[in-house]
Amino acid sequence: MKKLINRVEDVVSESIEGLVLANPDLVRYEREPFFVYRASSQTKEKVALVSGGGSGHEPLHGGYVGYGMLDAACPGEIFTSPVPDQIVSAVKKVDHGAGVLLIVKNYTGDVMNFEMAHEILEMEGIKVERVIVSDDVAVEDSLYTTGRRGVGGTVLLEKIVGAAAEEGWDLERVKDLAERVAGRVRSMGLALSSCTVPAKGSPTFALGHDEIELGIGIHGEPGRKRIPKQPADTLTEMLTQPIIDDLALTSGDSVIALVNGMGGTPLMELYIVYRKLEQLLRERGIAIQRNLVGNYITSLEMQGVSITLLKADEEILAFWDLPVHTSALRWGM
Amino acid sequence: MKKLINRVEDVVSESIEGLVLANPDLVRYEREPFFVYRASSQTKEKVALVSGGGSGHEPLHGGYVGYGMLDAACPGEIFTSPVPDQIVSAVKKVDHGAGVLLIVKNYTGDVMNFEMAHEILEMEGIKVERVIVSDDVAVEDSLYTTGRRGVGGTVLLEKIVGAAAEEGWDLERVKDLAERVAGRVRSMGLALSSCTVPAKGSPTFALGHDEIELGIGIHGEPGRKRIPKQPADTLTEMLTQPIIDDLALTSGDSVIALVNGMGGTPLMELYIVYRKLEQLLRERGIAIQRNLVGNYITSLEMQGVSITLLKADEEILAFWDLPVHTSALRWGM
Amino acid sequence: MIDTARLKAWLRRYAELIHVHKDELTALDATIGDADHGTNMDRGMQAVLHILGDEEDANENIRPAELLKQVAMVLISKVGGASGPLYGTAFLRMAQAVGEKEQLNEEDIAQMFAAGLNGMKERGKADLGDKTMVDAYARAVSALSSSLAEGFPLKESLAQAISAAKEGSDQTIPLIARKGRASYLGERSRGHRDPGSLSTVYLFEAALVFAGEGEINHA
Amino acid sequence: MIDTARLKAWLRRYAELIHVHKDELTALDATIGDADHGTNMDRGMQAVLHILGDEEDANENIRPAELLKQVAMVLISKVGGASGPLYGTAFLRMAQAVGEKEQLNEEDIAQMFAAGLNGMKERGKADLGDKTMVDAYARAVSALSSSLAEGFPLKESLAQAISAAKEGSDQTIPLIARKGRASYLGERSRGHRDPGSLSTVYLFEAALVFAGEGEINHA
Ligand SMILES: Nc1ncnc2c1ncn2[C@@H]1O[C@H](COP(=O)(O)OP(=O)(O)O)[C@@H](O)[C@H]1O
Ligand SMILES: Nc1ncnc2c1ncn2[C@@H]1O[C@H](COP(=O)(O)OP(=O)(O)O)[C@@H](O)[C@H]1O
Ligand SMILES: [Mg+2]
Ligand SMILES: [Mg+2]
Ligand SMILES: [Mg+2]
Ligand SMILES: [Mg+2]
Repeated sequence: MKKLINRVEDVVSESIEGLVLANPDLVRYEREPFFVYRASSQTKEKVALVSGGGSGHEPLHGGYVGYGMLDAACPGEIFTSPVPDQIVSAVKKVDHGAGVLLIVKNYTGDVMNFEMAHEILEMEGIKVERVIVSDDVAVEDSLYTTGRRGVGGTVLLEKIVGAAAEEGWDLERVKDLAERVAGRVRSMGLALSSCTVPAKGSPTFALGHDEIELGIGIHGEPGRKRIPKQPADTLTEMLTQPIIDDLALTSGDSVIALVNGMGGTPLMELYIVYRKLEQLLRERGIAIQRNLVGNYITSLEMQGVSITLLKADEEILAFWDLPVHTSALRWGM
Repeated sequence: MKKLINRVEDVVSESIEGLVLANPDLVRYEREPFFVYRASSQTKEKVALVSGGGSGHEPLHGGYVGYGMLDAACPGEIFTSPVPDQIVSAVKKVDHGAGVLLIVKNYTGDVMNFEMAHEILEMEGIKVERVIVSDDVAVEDSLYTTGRRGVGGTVLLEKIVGAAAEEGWDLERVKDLAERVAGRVRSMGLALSSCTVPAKGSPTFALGHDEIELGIGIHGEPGRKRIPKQPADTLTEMLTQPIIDDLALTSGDSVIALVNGMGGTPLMELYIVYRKLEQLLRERGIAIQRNLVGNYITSLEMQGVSITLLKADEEILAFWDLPVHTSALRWGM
Repeated sequence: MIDTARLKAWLRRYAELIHVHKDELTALDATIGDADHGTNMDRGMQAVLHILGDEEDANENIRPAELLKQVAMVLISKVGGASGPLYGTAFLRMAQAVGEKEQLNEEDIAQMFAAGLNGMKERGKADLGDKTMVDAYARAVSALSSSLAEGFPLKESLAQAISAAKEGSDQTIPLIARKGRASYLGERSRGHRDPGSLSTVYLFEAALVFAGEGEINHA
Repeated sequence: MIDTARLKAWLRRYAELIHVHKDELTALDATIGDADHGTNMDRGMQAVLHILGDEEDANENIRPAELLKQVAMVLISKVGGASGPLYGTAFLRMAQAVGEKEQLNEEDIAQMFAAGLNGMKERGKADLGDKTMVDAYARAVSALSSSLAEGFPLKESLAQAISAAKEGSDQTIPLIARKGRASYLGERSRGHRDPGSLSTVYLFEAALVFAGEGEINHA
């Protein structure tokens, strides 16, 4: 394993330290328990957004703390959900009475840890709501499973709901919007290479020279199936079609599209994917109204890509366009 | 070779197509000869900035076309400088009479191709000036060599000089500022892995499991020396000290710092490097006034990092802070 | 009778087994999960060791329930992931189950483990056959109770529990996961052992110290 | 005497040699450069082939100078990198050197190559010993001129030029590069052949068609 790290135990904390040193006007952190929060204290009474999850997905979530998005983020160990202590402390830090929305990606560990935090916070009389993001169409959704994973949709949701919170929406409306967004966003990803969890020191899975993992999540977990190498256009179609089907997108629909790199994919390749995605949607009469192309929710140094589509409407687009100022997403200010 | 591409010959054009499709409000392109230029036509008479170079360094340069930075960029084949035709056509497209500054990274091929274009443009009576960026301290600078390579300093220069051009500075002043910035910026990089040029199909160099190339450029060219794997803090110091020495930075100095990923390095690791960089500079009384951490000038999917420091002053910082709106760098609007 | 000191010996032994098998657990998790189960459990149990050691004198005479609650809190605040809340909740329920008792008899131990199972199942909503730690845990609990009910001594009953846990773990291999990360793999989760089921086997293996085994390894 | 058709045969042969040795040239460039010299030259010469073929009938009777100038423009607009302007400028100067002539004699050929060298040197500012294509090109030009001056026939003189180019290319191996990308490597550029020096060897090898060799391979 070759990585730009010091001791394996310090990867998460040193990386967050770097983030905070590089963005002193934006974010601060507390050490015990560990979480990142906005540097500028909220003056107005706004609903606070708190998310978190395993580390290794940078810029998610620490990179999205700031104006118009999250109020705090709780980084767990690499690919390991944060613990209730972190969540409870973060919520208490950023709650100013208007209540807090927890944004949870649908993984058993994340769900359970946020749930325990939730129980504790409710016992202490803090108004807390929760939204679960489960947008990965690679996973079959059934009553007998844990449902779909939360992946790229999380980024879009944090932006849109963050804008609503900034506009002063109350907790109930913020939560309803979050549910609405979560219900309209779907993703699918693939990997050209595995990633290496620092504590393990070797790649999580081994891929042959000409193999691709289709339907991966964001934890280096194996996907649904392994296929031979294909041209980017073919792969893009393999990711896009299931999303279109699942969202039942039809001619006339509008979407926000995210073409997301898994950490080790060059931007050049992501644009090649975007090119085909745009073409596929255009052919079907679906308009990409807004887009993001880049590394927004990653799996360490994995090479690969995921596509996320959010079925947009006027309200969603309006919130998308409102200013945001975080270390990883910024416009309008 | 596993990459998200279609035919090797189409990598550059399809990627630029994707860029333009994803940013229709920002950029357009022409096919023959091939270049990218701002979508919004300049109304005021401003000096135009044109850069270019081999592809494979995305977001450089196409990602920096837009308000406050470049007016046009000429992408060559992967790691191959653009040809005079491209440069001549791009300059003609964006010149509005106030003249054009060519921003050239110091590589024999780039210098010669821009030189030929320059000769042609002067023959046609277009006011053209040129600045050469040669900031890589890994390369010895001597009368008997081609001098240093142009690397990360290019990004900072394009931002700062772009702001001056936007402010309406004339060609001479813009050029002087560019020279001044070029004289105050230094970089050094390292690689944990090679990159694979699509047309070659295999890695440019082979690195052992525990080896690091120190002093690499941005073309997968081998560095000055190969060293055993080291902790990130040690590596950061190895990159930083030669820059500090070369710029003769001392206590009280201010810098703009860029911690740049080579394309395959996760953000998490870049922040670990930033953390140490900040500490090293702080210990020496040098203040990082502004910073960028991310993939800004890359070598395809190479894993590695480069550090760039620009000795800043009031004027430079003021231009840095002015609004910029390109696909890869955006603030203030 | 099992007192706080004996419970500590159990936990020390468990920490040791987890530490020794850390890479094995992580490797299993790499195959159908995210390659961290060994790391997670080891981080948690090392933290547990820390409170056992540090507070050696101070809490020598705390009650079993207090010890179990402290362990629960450490696991919940150090492990993270799925296993943290699951084992944490199990220990929390164990603490509740032993109540005010200073000494636990065989029955109490069986009830303690059974209460842990309930906590784990409530937290994770998994049942037998979902290919999780519950597959090992639930079988161990049944074996322990019925063996004790049939009049076998604790040592033999624990041995039964361990075999049952191992068998439960083995039985996860052919299953398709319906809970946890492995469930995303669908058909591809078949043919691989669930990592959590193995860390549960070690939990019961360590419990042999209740029957006087294993202490020799520890100060 | 060498006419436009013969010059075309030379260029076709050169394109073929470059195409066949594309990977070799790129591999050399991977070692001390950026792994594209073969790709660059092949892209350029394929484009040259294109104008030779396409305009076969149309330009059958253009003058040598016009052909050489077209080749220069194609190389300049298709190759990029360092080699594009260098070979491009060389061909531009060759065009100037042959002037209005319809047929070139041995002397003209020698002067044509010499003019190319001057262009290359002016453009790249490299001299003998800088570990570039100039090391092969300059030696070939000297050998060609002096062999012709000594009265050897063109065929033998070209053979001399090829040997000299090869020797020049070999001699780049122990050198430290002072021009081009390889110069960034400093000491580490020693021990490796300069890729451009080899593409220049092929340029002269292809020129054997001027002495009636090699056409058999081409239509
Ligand atoms: N819902 C659940 N109920 C019971 N056990 C579960 C459940 N989900 C996961 N597990 C157990 O947790 C183990 C994984 O733990 P760990 O790897 O530490 O957490 P994570 O899956 O969050 O990375 C699985 O092997 C399985 O035994
Ligand atoms: N200044 C120069 N003068 C003459 N030849 C040069 C010079 N710089 C580079 N070269 C030649 O160019 C070759 C490299 O060409 P190529 O790989 O196509 O371009 P690039 O170096 O831009 O990638 C070198 O092997 C060398 O022979
Ligand atoms: Mg995990
Ligand atoms: Mg090149
Ligand atoms: Mg796991
Ligand atoms: Mg080259």
